[in-house]
Amino acid sequence: MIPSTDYIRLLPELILIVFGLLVMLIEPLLGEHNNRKGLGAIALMGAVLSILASFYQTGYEGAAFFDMIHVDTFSIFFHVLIGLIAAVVILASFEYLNLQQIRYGEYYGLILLSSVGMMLMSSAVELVLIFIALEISSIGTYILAGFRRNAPISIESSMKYFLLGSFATAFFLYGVALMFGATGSTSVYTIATTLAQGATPLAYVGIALMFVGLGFKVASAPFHIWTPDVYEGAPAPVVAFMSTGPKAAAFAVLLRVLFATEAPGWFWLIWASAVLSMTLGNIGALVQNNVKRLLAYSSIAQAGYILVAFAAAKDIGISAVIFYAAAYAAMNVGAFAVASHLANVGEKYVTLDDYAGLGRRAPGLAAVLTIFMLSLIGIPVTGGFLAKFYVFQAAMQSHLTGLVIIGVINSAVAAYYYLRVIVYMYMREPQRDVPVLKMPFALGVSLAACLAATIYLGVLPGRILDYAMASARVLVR
Amino acid sequence: MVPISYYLVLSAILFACGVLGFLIKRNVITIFMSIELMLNAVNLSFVAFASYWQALSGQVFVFFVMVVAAAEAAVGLAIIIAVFRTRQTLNPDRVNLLKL
Amino acid sequence: MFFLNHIWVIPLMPIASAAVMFFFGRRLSKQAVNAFCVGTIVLAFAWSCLAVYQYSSYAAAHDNAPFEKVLFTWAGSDGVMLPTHSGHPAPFKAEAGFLLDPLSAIWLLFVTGVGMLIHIYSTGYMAHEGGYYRFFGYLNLFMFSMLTLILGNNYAMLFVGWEGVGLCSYLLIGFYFQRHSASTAANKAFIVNRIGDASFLMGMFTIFWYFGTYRFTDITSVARSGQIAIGDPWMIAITLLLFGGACGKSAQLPLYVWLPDAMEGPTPVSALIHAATMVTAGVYMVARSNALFVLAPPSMKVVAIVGALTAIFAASIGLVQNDIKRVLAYSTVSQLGYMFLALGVGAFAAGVFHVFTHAFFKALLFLGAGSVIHAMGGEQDMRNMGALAKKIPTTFKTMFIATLAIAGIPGLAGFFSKDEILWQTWSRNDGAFRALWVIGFITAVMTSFYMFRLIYLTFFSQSRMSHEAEHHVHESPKSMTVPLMVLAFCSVFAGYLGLPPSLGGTNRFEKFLHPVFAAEAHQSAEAVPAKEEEHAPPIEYGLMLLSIGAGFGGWWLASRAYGKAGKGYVEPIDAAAQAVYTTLLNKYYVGEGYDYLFTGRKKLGPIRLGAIGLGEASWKFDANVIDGTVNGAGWITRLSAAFSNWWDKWVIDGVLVNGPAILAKMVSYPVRLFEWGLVQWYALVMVVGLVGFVWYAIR
Amino acid sequence: MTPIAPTFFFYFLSAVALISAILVITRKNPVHSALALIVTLLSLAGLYLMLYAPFVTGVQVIVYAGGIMVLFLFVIMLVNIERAMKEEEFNKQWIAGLIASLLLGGLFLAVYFKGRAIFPSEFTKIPEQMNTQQVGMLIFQNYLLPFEIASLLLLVAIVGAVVMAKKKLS
Repeated sequence: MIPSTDYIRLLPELILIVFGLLVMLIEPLLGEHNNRKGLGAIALMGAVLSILASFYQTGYEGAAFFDMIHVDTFSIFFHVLIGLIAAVVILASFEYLNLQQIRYGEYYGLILLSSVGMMLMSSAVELVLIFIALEISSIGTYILAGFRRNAPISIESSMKYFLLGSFATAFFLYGVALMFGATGSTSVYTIATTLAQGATPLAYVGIALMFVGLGFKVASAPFHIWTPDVYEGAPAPVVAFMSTGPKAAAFAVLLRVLFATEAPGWFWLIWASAVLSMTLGNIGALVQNNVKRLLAYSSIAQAGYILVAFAAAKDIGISAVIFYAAAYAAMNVGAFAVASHLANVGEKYVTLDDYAGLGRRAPGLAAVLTIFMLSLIGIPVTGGFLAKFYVFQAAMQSHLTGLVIIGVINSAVAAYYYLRVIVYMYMREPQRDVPVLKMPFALGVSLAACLAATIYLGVLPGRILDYAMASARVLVR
Repeated sequence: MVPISYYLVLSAILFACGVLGFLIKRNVITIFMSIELMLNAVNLSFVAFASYWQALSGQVFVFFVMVVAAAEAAVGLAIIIAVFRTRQTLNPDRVNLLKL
Repeated sequence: MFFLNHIWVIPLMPIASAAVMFFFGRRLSKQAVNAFCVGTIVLAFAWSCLAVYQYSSYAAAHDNAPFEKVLFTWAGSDGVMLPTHSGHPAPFKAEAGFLLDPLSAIWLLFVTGVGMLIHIYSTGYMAHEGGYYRFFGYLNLFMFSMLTLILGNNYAMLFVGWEGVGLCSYLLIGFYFQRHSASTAANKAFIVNRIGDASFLMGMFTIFWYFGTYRFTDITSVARSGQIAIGDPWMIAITLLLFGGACGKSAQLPLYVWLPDAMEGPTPVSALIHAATMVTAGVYMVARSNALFVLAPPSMKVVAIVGALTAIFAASIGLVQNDIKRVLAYSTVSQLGYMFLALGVGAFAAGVFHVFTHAFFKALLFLGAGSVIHAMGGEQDMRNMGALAKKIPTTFKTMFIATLAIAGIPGLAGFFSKDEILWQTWSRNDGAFRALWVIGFITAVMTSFYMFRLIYLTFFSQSRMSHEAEHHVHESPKSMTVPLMVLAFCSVFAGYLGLPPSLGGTNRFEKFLHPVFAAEAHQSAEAVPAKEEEHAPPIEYGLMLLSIGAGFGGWWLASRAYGKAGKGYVEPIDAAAQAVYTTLLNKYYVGEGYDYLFTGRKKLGPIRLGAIGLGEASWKFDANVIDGTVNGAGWITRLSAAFSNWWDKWVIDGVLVNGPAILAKMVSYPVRLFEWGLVQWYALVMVVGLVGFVWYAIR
Repeated sequence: MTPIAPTFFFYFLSAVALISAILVITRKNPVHSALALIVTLLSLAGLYLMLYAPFVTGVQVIVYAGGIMVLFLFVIMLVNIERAMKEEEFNKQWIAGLIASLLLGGLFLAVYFKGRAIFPSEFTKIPEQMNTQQVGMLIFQNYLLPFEIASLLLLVAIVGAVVMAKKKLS
C-alpha cells in the first residue's frame, strides 16, 4: 500500500510524536512535586533524534502520502531549524520550570507536538495538511502561553493569543476556500497549474486572505498587534519558542504558497506589510521599558525585514528569507533565553531597570546578551548582519530601492533601542537589588548553542547560504 | 436550480455576521461562538465550491474544518474557564493587564 | 615573502589578545595584561613593517600590482548568482581577503605605529584606573577592527572594520560610564555613526548592483577601463552615498557632532581613535574609491565644499573653547575637513599625506594634553592652567613641536602637507576652487591661532591654578614621555617624505602612492581643468609664503592676546563681538538644534520632538488617556476627548509657536493608537487592515 | 433524492440561517445565543443537503450541533453568567465594528460580483448515491495523512484543555 520510503519522509515527525506520547505517558506516573527534568531529557532526546532523522532524509527526497508532503532540501532545512529551536528551548526550560513552580510534564510534550505541526507545515504541499499542521502548532502554543498558571497575565496572554489566533485562522480558511473556488483544488501544485492559465478575482482575494492567517503567525503588520501583549505575558522560554518556531514554519508556508503556486497579485501586499512592520515595530520599541515587550516589537520589525526579501526577485529573495529565518532564530531564542533566566521567580525582573548594572553583576550573561543585541542591530560578524545584508542586497538587485532605503533607515533607528539594553547593562547603576541566579548548566549549553550559531552564521555563512539557494531553486523550479 | 453564487453570497453574509459578533460582543463565550459562525460560513463556501467543481476534496476539507473546530472549542473553552477563574469575568475588556 | 603571505596574522594578533582579555583578563596581573596587549601590538607593528618591506620588492617584480590574499569566501558563495546592472548575473560573494598596496601600506604603518605608541603610553596613563584589562581589551579589539578596515580587499570587509571601529569607539567613549555625560556621548557617537553607516550600506548595495562585485581591484579596473562615462548618474549616486558614510565616520558637516563629545573617553582613546586612526577611515574609504570618485565630478565638488566648510566651521568653534581636549577635538574635525578638501579637488595623494602627518602631530597633541591632564590631576579647563612649561618640560617641548607642525610653521610635517593641499586647491584654476582656497587659508590662520592660544594658556602666561593643584603638578612617567618624544620626532621629519619638487624634493610620498591613484591623472584631466600646466613656480612660492605668513600670523595674534593672561583674562573675540563669541562658545547651537529636532533630548517649550518625543508621546497617550478610561466612557468618547484635547493643546495653542511639533504629533498619532490591551480592538485593527488588503486585491 | 422546490427551500433555509445568525450576535444571554447558533448550524446542514453533500450534513448535525454546541452549553453552565448578564451587551467600538464588518461583507460580495462570470447559473450534479463512500475513500486514501494528523491535533487539544482547566496548584 504505502511504500516504506513514505515513512522515512515522515520520520522526524514520527519520532517527535513517539517521544511526545512517551512524555505524556510518563507524566502521570511522576509525583506531584517531583521535578520534570527527566521528562525534559526525554523530550530533548526526541528533538535531537528528529534532527538526525531530518539529515537522514537527504537521500529520500520526493513526495509521500499521495502528494501530501514533499521532502526536499527546503523542507529538510526547516525541519532541522525547527528541531534545533525545540531542542534549545527544551534545554533552556529545565531550570525555568523548576523556578516558576511549573510541574506539568505536558509542557515538554506540547513543545514536541507543536514542533510536529511546524515541521509538517514546512513539508506539506496540500492546503488541508498545511491547515491542520498550522492548527496543531497554534493550539500547542496557545496552551504553552498560559503555562504560568498562577500569573494572571500568562492566562490573559493565552486568551488573547487564542481569540485572535482563531479569528485569523477563520480568515485563512476563507482564503483557502476562495482559492479552492478559483482552482478546484487544494493541492499547491495543482493550484499552480490552474493559476498559470489565468487568475480570477477569487484567487487574488484568496491569496490576500491566506496572507492574513500567515501574517498573523509571523507577526507582520497590520496583523501584528497581538504580539507585544502575548509575548509579555507568556513564559519567557515559550516566547523564545513561539517567536521563532511558528514564525519560521509560517514563512515556509508563505514561501510555498506564494512562490510554488506562482500566485498573482501579492507583491504590493507584501511591500506594504513589510514597510508597516518595520516602521511600527521600531517606533513601538523606542520607549519600551519591559524587555520582553521590547523584544516583541523588535520581532515585528524583524518580520518586516524578512518580508522585504519576499518582495525581492525569486530565488535570491527566497534564499535570503531562509537565511534570515535561521539567523533570526539563533539570536532571538538566545535573547529570550537570557531574559528567562534573569526574570527569576515569577518573572519579576523583566524591565530595563532590572537590567541596570548587569555588566558587573553577571558579566558573562551580559556579554552574551550584548552579542545577541548586536546581532539584532546588524553589526558585522554576527548572523544578524549578514542576514540583513543579504536581504537588502537581494532587494536592491530587484530594483526595490525604496524598500531598501526604508529598511536601512529603520535598521539605523532600531540601533537606538537595542543599544538601550546594552547601555542599561553596562552604564547604569542598579536602582534596586535584583538577584541574579547562578547559571544552570542546561541553560548555559543552550545559550552557547545560540551564540555559536549566531557567530557561525556571521563568519562562515557560505554553506548555509548555498543550501538556502538550493532550497530556493527547488521551490521556484 | 439555485445558482452557486447564491450560496456564496449567503456564506459571505454569515461570515460578516461572525466578524461583527467577534468585534462587538461583550461576552467571551459569544465571541467564541462568532468564530464558529465564521467557520461555518467557510464550510458553506467549501461545499458550494465542491459541488461547482464536482470535487469531493472540498467536502473532505469541510470534514477537517469540523475536526479543527472541535479541537479549538475544547481548548478555547478551557482557556475561558481558566480566565474566568482568575478574573471572575467574561468581559474581554476587563482582561487587560497587558497593554501599551 | 612569508610576512606578506601571512598578512592576515596582523589583525589576528590583537583579536586574540582581546579574546584573552575578555575571558581571563580579570585574573591577570597588570604586567600580564601589558605583556599581552602591548606585546601583540608591537608584534603587529613589526610584522607590518616586514610585510610592507616585502611588498616593495613584490611590487617591483609585479609592475606595482597590489598584493591580494584571499583566505576563504566569507559572505555569500559562488552558487548564488544575482542579476546586475550590466545584465550578467554575478556571484554574490565577499571574501575574507586582504589587500596590500601603497595606500593600505601607509595606513597599516601609521595605525600600528601610532597604535603601538599609544598602547605604551596607556600603560602609564591608565595605571591607576579601574577596568585596566577591559580597557586594553577594547583597545585591542579596536586595533583588530581598524586593521580589518584597512586590509580588507572588498567593501564588505571594509564594512566589518567600519562597524567594528564604531562599536569599539562606543565602548571606549563610554568607558567612564559612571559619568552620565560619557554614556550619553557614547550613545550619540554610535547613533550618528549609524546614520552614516546607513548611507554607506546603500552605497555598497548600489556598487554591487552596478559592478557585480565588492572587490576593490575589480571595481577599480572596471572603473578605469573607460567603459563608464564621466558623470554617469550611477557613479554620482554611489559616490555621494559613500561620502555620506564618510561624513559620519570622519565627522564632517552635518554629522560631526559626535566627535567633540567623544572626548569623554580616556585621553589615549581620544588620541588613537578620535584623532589619529578611526576618524581617518572616511578619508581612507574615499581614497580607496578614488576610481569611482573621479568618474563623478559633481560628487568631487560636494566633497571639496563639505570639506572646506567643515574645516572653517570647526576651526572657528575651536577658537574659543576652554576645555583643552575640546580644542583639539574641533581641531581634528577641521583638519579632517582639509583632508576631504584635498580629496575633493582630486589631490588624493595630498590628502593621504595630510592624514599621515596629522596622525603623528595630532596623536602627539592628544597624548600631550593627556599628560597635562594627568599632571593637573584631571583638570581639563585651560582657564585653570598656565605657566606649566617649566614644571612639565618634556610634555611642553613635544607639544610645542606638534603645535608648530599643525600651525604650518615651515620645516615641520604639517607645513608640507597643508601647503600641498592649499596649492592643489588653488591650481584647480576655477573660481569655485579659488573660493575654497580662501576658506582654507583663513582656516590656516585660525588653526595657528587656536593652537598657540592653547600653548600660551597652558604653558606660558601666569599660573591660574589653585594651590593644591600647583603642588600636585608633576611630569609623567617614562612610559608616557617616551612615546611623546617618538611622536615629536615623527612630527618633525614625516613631512620630508613628501617634500615637493619646488623645494628641491621629489615628493617620494606621492610617487609611492602613484600606482593607487595613477590613472587619475589623465582621467581627472578630462574631468576638471588640468593642473600640470598651471604649475608655475612663482605662484607656488607666493602661496607658500602666504601660508607661512598665516602660520606666523596666528602665532603673533595668540601671543598678543594670551601671552600674559592672568586670572580673569579677557578673550579678545568676546571683547570685540560678544554675540559672535557666545555663538562660537556654544558651537553655533548645532547640538541643541539636533536635540530639539531629531533626538528630542531637549524640549521645545513644553513639547518634545524627535525620536524620544515620538515614543514618549505614544506612551503618555496610552498611559493617561487610555488607561484611565478603559472601563469608563466608550472608545469613541475616549478618542474624541483625546482628539479635542490634542487639538486644543497642539493645534490651537501651538500652531504659531511650534510648527514642527504638530508634524511629529501627527506622525505619532496613528502609532500610539494600537496597543491598548483590548482583544476586540486588536481584532478591529486586523479587520481594517484586511479590508485594505482585500480592497487592493479585487481592484 | 432530488430536493423538491429547491428555490423555495434555499430561500427558507437561508432566511432561517441568517436570522438565527443575527440572533447569535444580538442576544444578551449566551444560552440564547448558543441555541440560535444550533439553529444556524442545522439550517446550514439543510443547505449542505441541497448541495448533494449528505456526508457533510451528517457530520454537521452530529459533531457540530450535537457535540460542539453541547460543550458550549456545558461551559456556559460552568461559569457564572449572572454577572455577564449585567454587563452592557455590546462594547464601545460597535459602530466602528459594524462599519468594518459591513465593509468586509460588501467586499466579499463584490468579489463574487466581479467573478460571477466564472459561475454559471446551472451546474451539473454530483451523483449523490455514492457520496459517503467516495468521501470515505478519499479520507482513507489520499487524505490519510491529514486524517491521522488530525488525531494528533485532537490529542494536543485534549491535553491542552486538561492542562488549562486543571485546578491551579496552590
